[in-house]
Amino acid sequence: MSDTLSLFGDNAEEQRASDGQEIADERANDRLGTDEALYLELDGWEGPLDLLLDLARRQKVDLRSISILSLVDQYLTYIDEAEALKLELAADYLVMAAWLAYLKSALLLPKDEQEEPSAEELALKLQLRLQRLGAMREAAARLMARDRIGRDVFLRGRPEGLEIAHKTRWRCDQFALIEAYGRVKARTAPAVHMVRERPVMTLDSALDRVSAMLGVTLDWMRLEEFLPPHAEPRLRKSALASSFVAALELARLGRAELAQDEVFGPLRLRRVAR
Amino acid sequence: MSTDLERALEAALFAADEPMSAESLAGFLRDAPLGEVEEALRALAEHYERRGIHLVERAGRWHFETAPDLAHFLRREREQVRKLSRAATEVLAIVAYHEPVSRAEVESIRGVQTSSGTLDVLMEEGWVRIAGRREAPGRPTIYATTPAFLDHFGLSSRRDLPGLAELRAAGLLDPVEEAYEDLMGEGSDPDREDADEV
Amino acid sequence: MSTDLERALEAALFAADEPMSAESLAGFLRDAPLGEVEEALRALAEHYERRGIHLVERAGRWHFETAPDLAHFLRREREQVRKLSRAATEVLAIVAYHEPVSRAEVESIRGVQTSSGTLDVLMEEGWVRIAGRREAPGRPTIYATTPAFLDHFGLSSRRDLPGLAELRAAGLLDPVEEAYEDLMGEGSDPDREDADEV
Repeated sequence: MSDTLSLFGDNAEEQRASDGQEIADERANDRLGTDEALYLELDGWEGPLDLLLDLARRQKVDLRSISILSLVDQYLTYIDEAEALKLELAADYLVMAAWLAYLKSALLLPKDEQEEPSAEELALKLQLRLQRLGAMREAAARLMARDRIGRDVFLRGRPEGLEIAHKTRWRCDQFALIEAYGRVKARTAPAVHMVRERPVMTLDSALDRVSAMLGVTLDWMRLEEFLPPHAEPRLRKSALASSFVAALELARLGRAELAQDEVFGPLRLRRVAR
Repeated sequence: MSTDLERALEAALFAADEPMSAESLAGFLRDAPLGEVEEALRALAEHYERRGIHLVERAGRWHFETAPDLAHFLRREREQVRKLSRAATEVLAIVAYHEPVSRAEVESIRGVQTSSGTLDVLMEEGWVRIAGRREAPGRPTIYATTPAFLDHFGLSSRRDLPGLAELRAAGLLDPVEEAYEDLMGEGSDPDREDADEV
Repeated sequence: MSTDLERALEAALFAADEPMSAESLAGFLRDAPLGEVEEALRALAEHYERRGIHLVERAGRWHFETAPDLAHFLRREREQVRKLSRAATEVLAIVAYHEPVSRAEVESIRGVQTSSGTLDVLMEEGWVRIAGRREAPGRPTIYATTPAFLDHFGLSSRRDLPGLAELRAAGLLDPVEEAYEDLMGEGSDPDREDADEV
């Protein structure tokens, strides 16, 4: 960007329009000032095509009318001299050099001895590539020379911003309301525990029953044989539990013996003879 | 037609991130004469007087701002409908059935702590209002429903709310577990019956 | 004399912290008719044309910015633009003029491998985005520019890219192979005669 713009100048537009080309040219001039500079700026090139493009620009003619042959010579000379200076060249520069050397020899050969693709085709394609890269380089310079936000034009320093207030509307219907109340009442109602009346045999009655039945015989009897024979299942379970405890109690009092031959085997019971 | 100086001031004030005095503006503009800067500022302010942006001077420093009468344009409300949360619905129901109630009473009925945001939401929506203070220790704020509440829920008065007997008949007072079992089909689980009986 | 709509648009665009489309402006202004909003925007842009602030349209979105000819004294204090490397500049241009374009295509134009950082920088800056994949072998990712790119470089649309029409007419945006076929096919191109001269 040129610094010559006057504060209130009217010709700013025109000046800027030509900046793109100027920048491209300036850079080419900087780069190509002397041969010496060429070598020292080896790192400045983005690969062999970039170097070729700069060499082509040195011919100071339209990219469409450059001489490929002299371009090849310049490139090869440049590579030779760089090697003489013992500068390390990236492999792709050497590959390009080899390819250009081949191209040069092909271009010098009589046409009928050439293979496909012809040297002319290769040369033309190289030229087309250089034109395309040149076009993009120029386009980039013109793009960068435009009025850029933050450099040439500025946005508002501190915008308030547009406010979007989010308002929430709540949705709820009558049933949901009533249901919620029911839920609360149900959740917090005092808990009343009702114990259902169940057919049970108490420990006392089991104790009476087991000791009475033990008096009848001296033989071992299975615990189940002490249970009321036709009891419904729930009473039977209760009776089993009570009778078991009764049997333990009688054993503790020394009035009965308990025996079980194996784990979970039948529990047998008999009176202790006195 | 604006002068070059006016244009420059306009741009400088626009891009500035804080109000600027005439002095600092003059310094910015290649040391333009202060008198001219001040004159240009006044001309600019006049130009913007009837526009959507105003150039104003406050405490000797100038800045652009949007015209005060347009403030409402710069704010857009975006409405969003959402389902009332379970907690808020319960609180609303309790207020409706027990009003006027204090927050502590709502909590004791719900059996759960109630965030203050919940009552705010209900008040913002216009369904619940503050109905004064209870003449009791601590003078707690008490809440009641509003006419808008009755409207929204299609009730002509609070007496339209179903009573406890009706709730019970509708199965709405059944303890949660039982209601669950009802849903799952009663007595269809014989294993469970047996399991109870050892 | 500006209309109420113009005043409102002026204020909204002034306060907005990002460029706004005519549609979103219309939505903001209580759903003003889009046609009227667009007309008012054009009238406003014209009003500001000779002032220190310009109203510009970029990629269908409008914003105020300072007049470009006032750049140099505003720039004094605020160089906000990150300097792009030469490689990044070129890659950006290639993406802009050829979009959508794959990395391999960028590399074939530049004749060098593009380090992944280069595209990253451009994407981080918000100027380049991934625009999907090409339906071709390997389904390569393709890149394109963003509205923020047009914004930054003051382009209303891609058609405003400097020299785009000329480059297209000269075939300089066509791939080398295609251009070569064209040249061979016609054979009547005088440029080619020059080109062949070695």
